[in-house]
Parts: sequence; C-alpha cells; structure tokens
Amino acid sequence: MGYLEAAGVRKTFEVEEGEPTVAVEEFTLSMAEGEFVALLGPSGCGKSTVLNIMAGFLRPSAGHVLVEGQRVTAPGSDRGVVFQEHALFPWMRVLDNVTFGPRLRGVPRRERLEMGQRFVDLVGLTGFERHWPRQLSGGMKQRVAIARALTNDPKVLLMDEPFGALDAQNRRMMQDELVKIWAATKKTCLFVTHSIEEALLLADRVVTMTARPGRIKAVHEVSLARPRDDAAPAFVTLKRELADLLQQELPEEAGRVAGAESRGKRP
Amino acid sequence: MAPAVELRGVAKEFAARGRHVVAVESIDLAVAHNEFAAILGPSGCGKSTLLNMVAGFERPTRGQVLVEGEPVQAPHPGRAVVFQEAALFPWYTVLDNIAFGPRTRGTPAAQYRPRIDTLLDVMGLRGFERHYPAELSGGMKQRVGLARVLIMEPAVLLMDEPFGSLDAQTRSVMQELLLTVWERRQQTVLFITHDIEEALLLADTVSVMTARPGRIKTRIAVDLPRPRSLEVTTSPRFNDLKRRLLALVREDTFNPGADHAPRAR
Amino acid sequence: MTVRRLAWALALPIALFVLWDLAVRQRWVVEGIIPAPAQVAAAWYTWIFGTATTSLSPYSGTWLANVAHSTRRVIEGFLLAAALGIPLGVFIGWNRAVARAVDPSIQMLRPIPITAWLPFAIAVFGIYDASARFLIGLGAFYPIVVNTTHGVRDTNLLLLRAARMLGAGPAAVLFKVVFRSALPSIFTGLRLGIGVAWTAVIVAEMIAVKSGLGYVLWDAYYVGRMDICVATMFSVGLLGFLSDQVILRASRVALRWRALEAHG
Amino acid sequence: MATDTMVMVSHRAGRLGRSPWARRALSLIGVLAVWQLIVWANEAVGFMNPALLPTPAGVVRGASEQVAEGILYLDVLYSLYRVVLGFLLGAAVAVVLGCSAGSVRLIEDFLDPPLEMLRPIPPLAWLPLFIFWFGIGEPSKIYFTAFVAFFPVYVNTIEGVKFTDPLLRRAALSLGATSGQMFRLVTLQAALPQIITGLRLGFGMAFLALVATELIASNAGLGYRIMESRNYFKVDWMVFGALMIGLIGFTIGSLIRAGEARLLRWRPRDEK
Repeated sequence: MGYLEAAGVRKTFEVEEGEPTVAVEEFTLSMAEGEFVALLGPSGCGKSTVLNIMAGFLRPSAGHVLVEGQRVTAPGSDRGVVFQEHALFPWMRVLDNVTFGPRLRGVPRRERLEMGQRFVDLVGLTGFERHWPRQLSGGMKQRVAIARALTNDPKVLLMDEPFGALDAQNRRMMQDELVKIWAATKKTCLFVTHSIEEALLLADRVVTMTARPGRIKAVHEVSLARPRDDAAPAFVTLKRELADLLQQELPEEAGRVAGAESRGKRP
Repeated sequence: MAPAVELRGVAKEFAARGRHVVAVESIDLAVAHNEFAAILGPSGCGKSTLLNMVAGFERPTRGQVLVEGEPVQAPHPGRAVVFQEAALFPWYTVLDNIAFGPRTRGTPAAQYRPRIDTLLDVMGLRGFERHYPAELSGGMKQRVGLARVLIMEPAVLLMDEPFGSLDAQTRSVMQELLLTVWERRQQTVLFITHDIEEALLLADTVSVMTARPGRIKTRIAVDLPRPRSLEVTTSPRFNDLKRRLLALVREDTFNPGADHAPRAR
Repeated sequence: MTVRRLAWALALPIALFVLWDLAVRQRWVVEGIIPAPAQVAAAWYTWIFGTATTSLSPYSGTWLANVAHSTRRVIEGFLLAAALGIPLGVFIGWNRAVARAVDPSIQMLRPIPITAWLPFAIAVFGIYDASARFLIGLGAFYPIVVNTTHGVRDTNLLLLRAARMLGAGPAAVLFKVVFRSALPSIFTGLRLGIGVAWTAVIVAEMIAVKSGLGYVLWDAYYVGRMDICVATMFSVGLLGFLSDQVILRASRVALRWRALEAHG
Repeated sequence: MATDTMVMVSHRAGRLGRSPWARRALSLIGVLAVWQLIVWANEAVGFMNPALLPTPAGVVRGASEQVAEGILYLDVLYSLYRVVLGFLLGAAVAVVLGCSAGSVRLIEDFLDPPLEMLRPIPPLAWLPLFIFWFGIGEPSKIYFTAFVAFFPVYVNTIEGVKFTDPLLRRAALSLGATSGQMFRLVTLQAALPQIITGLRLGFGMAFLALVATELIASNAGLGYRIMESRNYFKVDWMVFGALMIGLIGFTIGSLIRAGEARLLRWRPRDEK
C-alpha cells in the first residue's frame, strides 16, 4: 500500500439540464513516501478535481483517497495545499501567513515564529518577514504559500499549478527552487500542471490524463538526474513523446480552429 | 530605405510615488521590413515600455522612435497592437469588435465587410460573430484581438505577450495559427515575450533584454528554416539556440527581490 | 427555490403578521398604539377606492391623487439630478482640470444631509413644488455624480489604448469606450439616486409641501390615524420598489454583455 | 489614471496647486467667490428678495452670534450625543445579526424576507410611528437613528461575510482551522472592508435621520436650530446650521476613514 493512495476515484458534477458531467473516472494512483508525482493534462481534464478530492475540498462520487491508510473525508493539516492564486491572507504579514498553521494548533508565539523563520529562510525570503502580501511579486507570493504549507509539516504537499500565473523566467526560477526545497524536506508531492516541460523538470513520475472525462492515459518514469537540463536530447525526446500524447487530447477542430475551447454557452 | 522600425538611443524614465525609475536605457534597435523581431526579457524589464513607445502610447524621455523614418507622435492604426489581455470591448460582440477600427474611421461598410468575412474564416471565428467577449475562452479572445488589428492592414504589427495568459496547449495552437497567418502575409512584427521557445519558434531575430533598467543585451538571428511548425522545437539546432538564450537570460542573476522592482504604472 | 426554503422564507413574515394581529386583538399592547393588519387593509382600501356612501374621512378615495403628486415630484427631481449629474460626472472623471475645480466642493457639501437643507429650501423656494424638487434633485445628484465619476475614472487603460491605436478620435473614445465602460457604475448611481429621491420626497412633503404621500403620513400621524400611516408606508415602499425595478430592468437590457461576464 | 491625455494635463496643472489641500482650498474659495458674485448680482438686478439670499459675511456673523449666545455649543452636544449613541446601537445590532445571517444559511433565510419587505420603505417614513411609540423625548430620536443606521450596516456585513474568497477558506481548512477559528481569523477579517463601508453609509443615513427628527420634534440640537431660524427668517443662521452639520458629518466620516486606513493597511492600493 502506498503512502498516498487514490483508488477508483470518480467525480460527476450535476448540471442544470441533462446528464451529469463526468469530470474524473477510474483514477487510481499509488505514491510512495517522498515521491514527487506530476499530474499533466490539458485544461479542463479534471486534474485539479483530483487534487481537490485529495485535499478533501470535494468528495468523490465513487472510490476513495487514503493518506497513510487514513481515509480522506475533509480538508486537514496532514495535506498542505499550494494554490495557483497563492491564497495568502492579505491581512497578515509574510511571517504571520507562514506561521498560521501552528497558530491554529495553539503553538506558543515564540516557538512558531522560530519554525516560520526556518521556512522563510528556506524559500529565500529572509528580510521580507514584515512585508504585506500586496508588496510582493507573484513569484514571492508563491514562495510564501509554499513556506506556509511546509511550516505546518504536512504528510503530503498538494500543488495546483502553483507557477501557472508566473512569467516564463520566474517560473523557471521557481522550478529550480522547488527542486532544492523538495530535496531539503523530502516531502511527498503531487504537482498539477499543464506544462510538459515543468512536469519533466520536477517529477519522478509524470501521470498524463485524457481530456474530459479525465482518466489516466499514461505514466512515465523520469529517471534523469536532478537538476535537469531541458535542452538535453533525452529530455527533448521525452518531451516530444508527451507532447504527441497531449496533442491527441486536444478537441477535434482545435488543431485548426480551436473553436471547441470556447465554453460555447449561449444566453 | 529606412528600416520599418528604428529606435535610436531611447530611454524612458518614470516618477513613481516620488521615486525615480529608469525603465529602459539606451536602446538601439532596427527592425527591417517584413522582419519578425522578438524581444525577450523577464517581467519588469521594460520590454512593454519599449513596445508602448513604438505604439505611441508613451513618449521616450530621450532618444528617437522612428517608424518608416518618421518620428512616432501618437497611436496610429498603421502600428496596431495586440495586447496580452486581448483588451476587447466587452460591450461589443465579436463582429462589432472587429469592425471597430474601420467604423470609427468612417470606412463604408461595403469596403470592410468582405475583409471581415475572410478574417472570420482565417482566424476560425466563424459561428462566433454574435458572441460577447465574456462568452469566449482566452484563446478565442486573442483570435478576435488579432483579427481586430489585421483588418486595419497595419504596416507594423506590435504584439505584447499576446499568448502569455493562455495555457500551454492553447498557446501552441495560437502560435501555429500566427505562423500560418504571418507566413502568408509577410509583414513587420515586433513581438514581446518572456518565453524562449515562443521567441525561437516564431521570430527571425531575438533581442534579449536585461532586467531593470532594461537594455538590449544581445541580438541573435534565428536561422531555422521556414515554413516552421511545432516540429521545429525538437530539432538539435533549435535546442542549441535555446540553450544559448537560456544561458544569456540566466546571467542576470536572479534573487527573490529581482522581480520586486517597483512597477512603473 | 425549494419548498422547504420557501416555507422557511415565509415563516417569519407570517408569524409576524399573526403576532401583530393577535397583539392588537387581544389587547396585549395599549389600544390604539398600533393598528391591526385587517384595519390597515380596510383603511387602505377606502383610501384607494373611496366609499359608496359619502364619507367624512378626508382620506376617502384620495390615494391615487397623492401617489401621483409624489411620483411626479420624484420623477422631476430625479431627471433633473440625472441630467446634471451624469454629464458633470463624466467631465469630472475625464478631465483633471474640471475635477480639481469642481470635485472638492462637491465632496465638502456632500456630508450635509439633505434634511439639513430643508428649512433653507422652504425659505428660498417657499411651500411649493420647487422646494421638493430642489431637495429630491440634490439628494439624488450626489450618488449619480459620484458613481459616474468613479465609472469614468476606472475605465481600463488598455481599452483606451486599444481604441486609440485603432484610430478612434476623442469623441469616439468618449462615447464608444469611456461612456460604455462607465455605464454599469452610472446605473448603480441611478439606483442609489432613486432610493434617495423617495426618502427626500417624504421629508419634503412632511414639512414643506401640502400634498403627496409624505403629507398624508404626517397628517395622519397628527390626527392619530395610524392605519393610514402604515398604509402610506407600505405605499411608498411599493412605489420605491417598483421604480427601482424599472431602473434594474433597464440596466439589464443596456448591460447585457455584463450579465454574461458574471456568469462566466 | 483614466487617460493618457490626463497625464499631460497634470503636468500643466501641477504649477497651480501642488498639495491636495491647496487645491481644495482653491476650489472652496472659488465657491465663495461665485456665491458672493450672485449676492452682488442680486443687489444690482434684484431677481429675488435679498432677505432670502444668505451672504458669506452673514453666515460668519450668524456663527459668531450663535457662539456668543452659547447655543452653538449645546446644539452640537445634543446632536452629537443622539447621533453617536443611535449609530452605535444600530451598528452593533446590525453587525451581530449580519454576521450570524452571513454565516448561517438558516438564519439568513429566516431574517431575509421580512427585512427585504421593509427595505424599500424609505427609512424616514417610519418617523411618525417612532414618535408615536416612543414619545417625543430622547428615546424616540435615538431608536429612530439606530433603526435607520441598521440597514446599510446589516446589508454590507452580510455581503462581506457571505462572499469571503472561498480560496482563503480552503487554505485555512487545509491548514487545520476549526469553524470558530475560521470565523474569527478569516471570515471576519475578509469581511472587514465591506463592514466598514457599511458603517460609513450607516452613519450618513443616521445623521440624515437625526436631523429630520430634530426638525420635526425637538427643542434642542442643530436641526432644531435650523427650523427655529426659519421661523424668524434668519437665513444666515440656517445656512450656518447646514454647514455645521456638514462639518460634523465630514469629521466623523474622516475618523471612520482614518480607522479604515489603519485597519486595512494590508489592502492593495488600487482597491482604494
């Protein structure tokens, strides 16, 4: 049995008219402790739904998720989440955000500030402890969000396209940082992304999903040594392979017209 | 013949909340006719400022911006811009958005109608004429944004990270679409991006900018054969160029505060 | 809405009505301090339709006339406020020089509640419609001008640039972009304005004019006809609600693109 | 910053008044000048009875008379006492009810229909009932002021509590927040800007209501003084009274704003 285990997870959403939409179907995945898995798929393929089920924000329509054999029923501090939109509390300074988890558990102030400082230093934000979130750039906000999740010492770290809103160069820098942070903390990580390159730079395993309804299409082991060189031939070959896989998942006319990506809702 | 776009010793400074910020400094750049020129740089390096000066939205503090040998005074349909957030008028339908330019210039409908028809087909917008922007996905909005300026038949096309907020798959689709359109029309393009692969895939030349204050550090020619498609990204030559650019970009040592420089508006 | 939620929703109003009725009938409260619902309904009916026999009640059959008086004043004052407030708001928002000349004065006069101008209005305009029109117009003017200003100022810079690079001149930019983009905010101002207008008309009629619903309200209070008082309150509430709905509907038509935006 | 042209204008206007206070003073002097011009024009042409037209000098004289007679001080004290007490009472009830209704669906479904039914009735239409119920003394004024202040605060509190960013809730949940902690540390904080907006609006309405009660049924306070001045045709006193009320409203509004700026330091600048 894996450390983090999803078995036969299925999720349907009710719609106002007609049949319920199936977002995710037969999702089964087993992760070892300390493993880094990337969940890759086109937008709207249900990969965030999977993450939300693991976090406990959504309940699966069928199947279940286990963390160390414990069944997930609600959000909890054993699973830290990093969101795409950072979700920092805007009314708290950086260090207060980072130490929010221990504060909820009633850890004395001095002790939790020490804990927080360690992770603030780890993510490279030393000197920014007293800043408000509004004073930080997008990349720095995500650093705070990662530190906040880590300070709570979760068993599993769930990341939902955390660098999706950053520009390419900041994204690249954050990816390098994350590899270092992961090496230092040895956390079990599930990382959702739509970028092939990002998945290949970070993960031990890349799980590719199909478009709606989302199922697991393929699983690739990435055995390249870290830090990885994204222009190396082995990397490029793997990237091409995954790109072809994903290309099949683009809607029919999308290759030419991409009209189908419109939500197509008529008033 | 004068270059299509030329910047001579251009600098731009802002006063932001009492502080003096140099956005770009001593920029020299010449873009030839029908050249697809990409400007590559991290966010906050002033590459959008550079484009805004060519568009005529902002005036340089020093130096000269020339288009077809004429100094730029104000925005003009001959230098049309595709913005990152599409910047469609939310209260107009797709059709009215595309027709905005010709209509405000008083062009008779009979003249621009056929052009709209062609553009709807080329851009894959057929069937969406009566939709409002709010009903479109990000990729579709950018198609409208592109159609809206192509109908003006601009001499220079300015694109400010047009695909920056799209997801990876949609971005690829849009890049291929732009390649097709450009290879058919052959016109001068100034393309701002922070994505190395995007720059290499699309452009004839890539100018790399440094972080604040922004300067042009290097300019490299992209000698990949045309017509190009996404396939080109796997070629060894492409990856050689990519590695070179990556090294150039990384030289600007990043620290967490690097992207924290105060934004000029 | 499900049946259960509907039941919950109706529970309190019905309970309140029953309690209200019981309280009066069982004389839990001192007699005459509050009329029973049935009594209000009867008084309202007579007030609207009059009685077959000639009645001594001065309120018999006068409802429509009073509603007409109040409504006319509200419409006049409100239109006046909109006609002045919208263009002025556009100028303040668009042109910094105008903003500097006009805006501080508006901001300084705004904290004075319209009620404080009432005696002044009577002194200057006398006990006539003009007093009411001045008060209503003034009250509705502030939210309209302030919201219009905000709407114009918040116009997305990118949209302005887009319009200019497509060759739009100042007039096209103003009407096709700035005004359109400020429209949601202008409608918010109009809705706030009509609410203030109904408040203002009641005050003005209570004190400064001798007709309309506000006058009836105060008059009924003076002669102790609480049933008419309550009927007046509900009448004004109804009119206020209806006028708000009219503006709301108009805004939904004018801002169709925005409804789509909200639904995603 | 709405337009490019505005930026250019600002360069030229910059010389005129550099500080915002200087500009405000300039604008006010402009208003006074126009007012004085109207008075002079009226003296020359006589389009209305000069006795009805207040002059700037007259208003200043009225002010000094009221100070000299010692009534200004008492009026201000009475009005302040009523409006502050009524406002605090109404706002406290509104925040408590708004928080409960905003976080518990059942309570909202229960409270909403009757309140929605009463909301379109302009608050001032309740005045006769309040006088009838609570008499002509202080209680009716304070209760009425509280009642009028209630609605804006309540509506804004509910909105703020209900529309707390769900992402922040999720973040707090996955960090292990209990429901009590969620309300205290997340919901209330996130709703604060909206609650303060409600307080500002509520205060404005409370003041408007108080002045109305003082006009109609009182023997002290700024509103009463204005009405009394009307009976003696002291137009100068009336305008001074209105300005005095405006000054108090502005002062308390500024205090709320200052508190807001302090409490909401964390907010990005572009959200005002």
